[in-house]
Parts: sequence; structure tokens; C-alpha cells
Amino acid sequence: MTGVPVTVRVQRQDFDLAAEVQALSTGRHDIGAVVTFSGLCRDEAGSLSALELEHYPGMAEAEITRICKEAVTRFGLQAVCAIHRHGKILPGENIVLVVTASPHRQAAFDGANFIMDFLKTSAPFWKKEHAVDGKERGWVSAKDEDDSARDRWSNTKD
Amino acid sequence: MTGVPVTVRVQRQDFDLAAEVQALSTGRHDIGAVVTFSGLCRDEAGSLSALELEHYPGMAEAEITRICKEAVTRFGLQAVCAIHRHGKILPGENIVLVVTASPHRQAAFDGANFIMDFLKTSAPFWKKEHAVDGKERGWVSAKDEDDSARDRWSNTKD
Amino acid sequence: MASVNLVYFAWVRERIGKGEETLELPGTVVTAGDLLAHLKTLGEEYEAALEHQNVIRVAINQEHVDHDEPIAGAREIALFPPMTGG
Amino acid sequence: MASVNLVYFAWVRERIGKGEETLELPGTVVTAGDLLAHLKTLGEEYEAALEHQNVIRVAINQEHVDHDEPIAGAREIALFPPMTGG
Repeated sequence: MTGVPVTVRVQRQDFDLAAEVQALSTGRHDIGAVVTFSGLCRDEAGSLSALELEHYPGMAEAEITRICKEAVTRFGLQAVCAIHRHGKILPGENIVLVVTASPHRQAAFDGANFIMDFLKTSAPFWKKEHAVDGKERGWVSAKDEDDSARDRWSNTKD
Repeated sequence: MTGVPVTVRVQRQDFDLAAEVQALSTGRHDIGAVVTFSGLCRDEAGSLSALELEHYPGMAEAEITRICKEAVTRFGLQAVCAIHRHGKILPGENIVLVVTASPHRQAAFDGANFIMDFLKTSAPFWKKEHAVDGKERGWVSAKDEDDSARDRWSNTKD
Repeated sequence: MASVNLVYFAWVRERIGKGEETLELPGTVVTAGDLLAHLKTLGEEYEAALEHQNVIRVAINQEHVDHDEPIAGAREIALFPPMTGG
Repeated sequence: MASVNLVYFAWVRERIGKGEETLELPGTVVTAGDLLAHLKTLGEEYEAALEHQNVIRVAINQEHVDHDEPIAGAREIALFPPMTGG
């Protein structure tokens, strides 16, 4: 696994999907598959003015790095990038990006899926909702289904 | 499923990942997850000068569209884009792009994974390898593992 | 005798030596499998192309079909090896 | 008495009313769970924040730990609700 590039950033500003994919794959002839996951701020009801994302500076980067390195080892990834935004995020805006590269497609899919499941349940970020009427809707509750999604990785061999 | 945008293109030229993701998600507040899969021409040994991709015009587009629509129904996707290149493709270049959007992450991952598995085994494309010494290395053989990857979708409920 | 447009791809095309042709088929050719067996009687290039008959994929009017599918009413029948795209 | 830096996030931070503080801990506070129990004796804001003690997550020196983990040698201990990022 030595030398596998793992890029992790926690930042206020938006990310550039194409630039991150380029940075990870340009000039390499050994990559066969690149998977990206973008998580967006969703508001179907039209009642959300913004999400506010609090994080634990230092630990957020450290924990995401641990998750990404685990994915590199587990799935034989060739490169990983994970970026998580913090601060106020409007409906339709990006929250998180994960990019994985591998020789074959399933490893890239599994790696990105694994990173997202652990990022959701282990990376120290918390969402608060602000309603369009100006009121705080309070902190988003953790979902049992996110724990289940994470736990399925303990039940499989690969 | 009415009105779900399904974009399918078979083209000589490269695609623009960011532009396709933008086209599919911009201005929408109901999308929570966007997954992209890019398949690249791989040449770890440094012995390949190019892949040549032959396709069945008309059927290629029709078959990929059938696969994408099946994925929309099966996983509840909100938008899909699939682009497959043909002609000569150099090591490191893009071959195929799949983009899926859904409210929740697992559907977007599964949708893109499903589309790739069926695209590999059902879309009428054939790869021929050209070696750096100028010789044809002949047609790439279909892999049993690609059939297995496709068949796993018949063994699950979702 | 029915007339049908045939199209060939990849090594099937290369071995037969052409990408497409229109053929008159005898009435005994009912299924896609019958068509493959019939073509193999037309010359050694067809024999070479269709030698391993069970691996040849058939599409009628641009949709995959099994070898036991009747070809009646087909405008275009395509023969090709297993796909290797993606 | 040992001195430790405590940091709080999300509704734990809001209920306690501060984001960080340095506290002297009595020698009876051995584990992360002991720390939570001790903090609840410091005032009703702590009681409100840590009421459902089992849902509170603890990190020592920026790594997740269970409540039975000893806190000896910790430079920084963080308390926060279950994570909801991604």
C-alpha cells in the first residue's frame, strides 16, 4: 500500500469534481476504474434554508484519513480522495466528495461505498437544519440505517 | 418513473465528467447522491498502444438505454447518464462513463454498479488490442467473472 | 424464400470477410439457430466464423435473442461474439 | 488531581454552554464513563447535556474510544453526539 495517494480535506468552500478526478488519475496508465460519490444538500419539501455543518477540526481530517487508508488496504485501491465541507450549505450544494481509483470496477465501487458508510458514522461532523422561516430546526438525528450500512462491512470477507 | 432523464450517447470523442454531472443535477434540490463511474483504458505492462472499440450502431444506444431504464425502475434513480466511446482509445483515456442520481447514497451506488455490469455483458461493443510493436493482439475475450457480476443481480431482492 | 439483412461484428465480421449482406433464406430456416446452421453450409469462411456455434450471440431487430427464437419477420439479424465493452 | 482539556460539539456544546474548558479531575475518575458521571455532578447544564449518557461519544486525543477506556495521559478529551456528516 506504500505510496498510494490519499488526499483528505475539510474545507468551507465547494470542491471541483473534475479537478479532483484529474489530480488522481492524470498520467497514470494503471487505473481502470474511477468512482466518485458526491453527497448533496437535499430539500424536497422546499422548507430548508440551509444546513450548518459543525466539525471537530483535526479529528475530522484524522478520522477520514484512517477510513480512507483502511479502504486502500481492504480493496486494493490505487488512489483515494475525500473532501468534506463545513459551515452553511444551501439546498442543491455539495457536502462531501469521495473519489476512488482501482484496476477493476468492483473495488472502486466498494471502496467509495465503504468510505461513505464509515464517514457517515465515524467522522466527527454534525448537521443542524435552518428552516426557511428563519427558525432553527435543530440537530439532525443519527439514523439506525447508517449504523446498519456500516455494520454490513463486518459481515463480508471482502 | 415518468420524466426521469435518461441520457445515452455513443461517441468517438471524450466526455466531460463535470459537465455531465452538472447537466444532471444543476437546479435540482431533490438529489442527495450522485455516483459516477469512469472506465479507463489500462496498460500496466506498457505494451499496449491502443484499444480499438467496435460497436453496433443503433443497437448500442438502444441496449444501453434499456439497461439504464431498468436501473431507474429498480433502484428509484432520479437521473441517469451513460456515455460509451468507440474507435481508438489510448492508455489512460476514458472509455465509458455512467452517472446516477438518487435521494439516498446506496441507490446511486447500486444503480451505477448494475448499469456497468449489464453494459459489460449486454451492450454490443467489442475491444481489440493493438500492441506497441505495431501488431494486433487480437480481440479481447469475454470474461466469466463479468457474467458472474451480472448474474448476482438476479439473486437479490433489491 | 425470405430475404433478410444480416450484419456481422468483431471476429465474426473478420472471419466472414464482410460486415453485412442480404440473403434469401430457405423456408426450413425457422429459428436463429437454424440460421447459424444454414450459414455454415455457405462456405469455409462461415464455417470458421461460426465454428463454436453456441458462443455466437444473435440480435433480431437490435434486440438480443436466444438461438431458439423464430426469425420470422426479422428486418435485421446481427451475429457477433460475446460483448467486451465497458 | 489531573488537568485535562475538554472539548464539546453540537448539542453537547450548546447544552453545556461552552466549546471547551480545562478541568482538574479527581483521582476517582479513571475511565471515560467515570468522566461523564463526574461532569454530571458539576451543574444542571452538564446534566442536561449528558442526560442520555450512553449515546454520548468520547474521543481521546482525537480518536474514538469506548466509555470503559482509561483516560490517563489524555491531552484532549472530546464529548459529542452521534455523528451526522456525509
